[in-house]
Amino acid sequence: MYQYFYELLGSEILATLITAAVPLVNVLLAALIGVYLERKVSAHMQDRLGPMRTGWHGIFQTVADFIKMLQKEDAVSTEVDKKLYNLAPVLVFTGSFAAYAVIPFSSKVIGTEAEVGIFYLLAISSLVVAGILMAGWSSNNKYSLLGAMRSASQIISYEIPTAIVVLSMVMYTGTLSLDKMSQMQTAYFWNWNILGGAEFGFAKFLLIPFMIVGFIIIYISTLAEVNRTPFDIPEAESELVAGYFTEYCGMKWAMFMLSEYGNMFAVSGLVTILFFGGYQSPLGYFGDAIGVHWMIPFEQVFWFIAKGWFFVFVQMWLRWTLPRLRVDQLMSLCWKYLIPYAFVNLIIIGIITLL
Amino acid sequence: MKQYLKNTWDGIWTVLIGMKITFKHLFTPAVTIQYPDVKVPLPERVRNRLYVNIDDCIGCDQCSRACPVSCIEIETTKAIPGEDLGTTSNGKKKALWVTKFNIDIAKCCYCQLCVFPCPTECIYMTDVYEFAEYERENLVYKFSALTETEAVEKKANFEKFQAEKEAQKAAAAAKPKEEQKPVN
Amino acid sequence: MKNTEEIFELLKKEFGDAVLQIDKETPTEPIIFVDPLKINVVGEFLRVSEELKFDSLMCLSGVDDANGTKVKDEAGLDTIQGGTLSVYYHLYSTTLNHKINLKVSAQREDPKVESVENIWKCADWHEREAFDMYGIIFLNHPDLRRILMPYDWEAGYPLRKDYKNPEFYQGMKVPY
Amino acid sequence: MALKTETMVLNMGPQHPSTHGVLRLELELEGELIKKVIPHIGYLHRCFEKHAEAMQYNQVIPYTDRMDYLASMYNNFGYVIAVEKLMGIEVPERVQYIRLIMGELQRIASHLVALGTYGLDIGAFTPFLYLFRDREKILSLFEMTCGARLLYNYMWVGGLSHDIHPDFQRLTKEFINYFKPTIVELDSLLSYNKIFIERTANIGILPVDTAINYGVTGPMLRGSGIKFDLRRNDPYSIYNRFDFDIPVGKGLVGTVGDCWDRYYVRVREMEESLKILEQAIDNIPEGDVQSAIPKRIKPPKGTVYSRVETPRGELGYFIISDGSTNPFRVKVRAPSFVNLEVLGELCKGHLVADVIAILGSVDIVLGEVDR
Repeated sequence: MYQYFYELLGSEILATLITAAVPLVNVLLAALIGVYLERKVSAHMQDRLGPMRTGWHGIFQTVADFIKMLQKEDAVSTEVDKKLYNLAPVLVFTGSFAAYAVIPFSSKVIGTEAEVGIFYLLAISSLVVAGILMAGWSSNNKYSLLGAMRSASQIISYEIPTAIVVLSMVMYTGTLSLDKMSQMQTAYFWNWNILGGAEFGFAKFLLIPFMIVGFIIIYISTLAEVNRTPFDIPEAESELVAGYFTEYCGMKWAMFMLSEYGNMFAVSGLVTILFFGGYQSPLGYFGDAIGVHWMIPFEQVFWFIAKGWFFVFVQMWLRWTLPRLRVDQLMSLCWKYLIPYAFVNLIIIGIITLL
Repeated sequence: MKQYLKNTWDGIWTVLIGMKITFKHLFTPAVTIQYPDVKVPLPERVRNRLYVNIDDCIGCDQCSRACPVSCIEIETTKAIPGEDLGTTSNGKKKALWVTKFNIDIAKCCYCQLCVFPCPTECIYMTDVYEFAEYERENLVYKFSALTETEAVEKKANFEKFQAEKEAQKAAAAAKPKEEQKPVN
Repeated sequence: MKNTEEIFELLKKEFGDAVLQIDKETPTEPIIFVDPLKINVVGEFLRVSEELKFDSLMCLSGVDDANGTKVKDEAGLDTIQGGTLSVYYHLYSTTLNHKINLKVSAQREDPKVESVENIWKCADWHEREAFDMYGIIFLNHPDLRRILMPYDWEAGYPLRKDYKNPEFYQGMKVPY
Repeated sequence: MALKTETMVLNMGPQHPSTHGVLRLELELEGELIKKVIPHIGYLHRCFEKHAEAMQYNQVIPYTDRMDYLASMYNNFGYVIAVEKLMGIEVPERVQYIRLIMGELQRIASHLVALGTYGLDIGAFTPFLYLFRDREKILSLFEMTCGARLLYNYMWVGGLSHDIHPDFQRLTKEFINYFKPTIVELDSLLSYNKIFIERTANIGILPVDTAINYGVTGPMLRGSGIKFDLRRNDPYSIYNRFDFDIPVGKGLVGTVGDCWDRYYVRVREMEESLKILEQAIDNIPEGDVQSAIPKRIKPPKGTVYSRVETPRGELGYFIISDGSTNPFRVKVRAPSFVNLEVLGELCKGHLVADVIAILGSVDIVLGEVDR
């Protein structure tokens, strides 16, 4: 994308800025739509209506909220560690924003076509832990501290099954680039990794069950990484009030929220890329059929967003169905269930790939 | 190991059952309503704001005594003979000026105990439930039909009458024999 | 299953003077009067005795009998002097399905009653409440603090009949 | 050299999302492990007992509403039974039936809140709203009968404030039919959910003898596996005419007397209440509901301790009458007050998150704890 804008505008600075703006717009849009969707999905699941007054079916509710957040007084308690306290939301938001840089929305819309995209994604999303710990510690509140400690241990633990599943997929596809991974699952939905990948043969059918297991593992563990129910113990409302961001208000609080909803879409995108063909259409491209090739990237954006939001919807669906795990059960789920299954899965996929 | 696999399976299966239920509810109509625009029809016995039909009130003070939180404040003055206060709608003759009938609705606990003893059924609960105010004083409802000056006037009237009567009585007591004479 | 009179006979035989008398005249419920400083011994017996087995303390209530003489204090308000403060115990046996009521009375000026907390755990908070509301001291209670009123309430014991509302609490005017 | 460690004191409440009101718990923690729980109550103390001494007998009834505000009908019920016992009033059959029906409806409504908020404490938001939706239907029935949704002042000494509405029986039957499937739905959405079981089974185990010694009653006691229900063991009103089971904790998914058992006893109790309702609703005899109301409530000198089984346990009223129109002393043995006492015992050695689960399973109403 940088190359394209560079050739178009002839200026490195402009091209860089525009390329950087695209992920920012994406993360902000993801958060805006995510919050609205969460409200509506939860409301309808609970036989309620949800926001109805700001615009048609409350469609501008998040915008109104955002304006309210901007206007709020930035109240800081006197006992907080000011430097860390102010830095924490920025750091958390940076983590989720930076993750969007490598997510390919289509073969053309991608912040940077990094060769080690998936590696970068895993690494940068760990930045969130530092932010959360800072927030919890600097708030000088016992609930925040407990929340932050829980969060740190949770995110670090759940990175392991995520990484193992990603490893197995990297092993299978042979690339670290998210864009290439998407391209490998091109054309139709039976070429998606969840259905054994593009290569047709005996191995494809053998792989399907293990791919499904891998998908479930990575879906659960990414769910835990973004602190969603049933793994929302860092901010467990009924236990820790609001966890690590108890003491935050106004825009700083909104930044935590933005990054949470941004992250939700980011991890859904990751799952989509790994198992559901990324931006590839499941039914072939309309542009191909009628011979208008410039339409294809737009179709790809549509498919990627559709798939991404579908998985975000499932996250919400889970959230409004399930109770919350306890902190030790969360750990035992990770270490006793997900990691062994992931390892077994890794080995089997490895063997099948070798065959 | 068997337990281990069973746990895994239970975990996934019960989650799926739960998801099925919530998914079903995604398409059932909502039970909430858009409150100020849509309102639930209230049943006839509903207990909300108190209302006093002061034309029917005979000032018997029974509601005030029944109230467990003392939110009703009634002051009355006897009418002097010759003043006609009219009758209530069920034919009781009124004999008292109700100079003050205040209900502090902020204190009211909506127990309806004041409604039952009323002999003329003039105090009752209505179906008005939106009566928020910015000032607490505005929640003291003054039902008396008399203005304050009128109330003072009535009180003065009665006191004057009382005084006159006392004077008469005193006069009568002073010279009882002369009083009796014309009778004999 | 035993009625109150039988239990009274039994207790009288066991404890003699500690069990004072039985009041059968009061409507609805006969009451056994017990010495306030022996109530823990009587309670222990009631709980462990094979034929009684009162394993459950339903209710423990402090009562101001207000049977003293009323004296006007300097502010012109009534204060009660003399008389007694009482504690009622309502016991129930879940296995034998019978009940009794016990009553102990202590002097108003020095209300001391033995605690039954170590017999029925349930008495813990009930006794704290009686202390809080009436100022009855339960001897050997492990944690006799106020429970419903603030810990720093200094205006006395609210449920006593001669309780006077304080004007100020921590510098705030009380009837707002 | 040994590492110096110290315990952390965490103040949970009085403003906390899941202390069900203004309860304050002083938790002494070692990491997240509970060393000691000290409950501090009294933040909602409204001097019920002092008030009652200044009121006439019938004026106390609105105050009883405000103690256990989730089961106001039953608080009325207990109080009027106590005063009637003191005065020796026989109430008409019709009144008995209506009181029983209202009481059982109230039991369902109260359990719905208890179960819903319990789900909320554990983190499941959705069942809470489903259950509140159903509770609203019961409250509408009450509203139709006496005009209030929460604080009814419905049962009076010797009678009722209103007769039932002509549509009441039909609507109640409709509700019974509507409500049965929702219990099944609740079971599959929450009760048997793996995560819910993990969170509640084997947590906060209350053995029977501890429970009795602590005076614990109601679903908590039955959750510990003992069949004890005042409706059966010490029958009042006309409960002995009806056929119903007393559900007890069996330790289906954990140990007998854990949080899940207490939760599940409540679920089953709703079914039993429906059973009683079905038997009673069609058999309400004709009559006047206000014929036995005395003109002046002036009980003879004496004392009475009367207890009823509210949704939370044994609600006892100890009334001393000195022969005047005001009670001399009203002591309330509130079930939540006694049940809460055992919290310290239950929480030992569990995690912070379990305190929430245990507290929820105790099902306290602070209005009643503090009175």
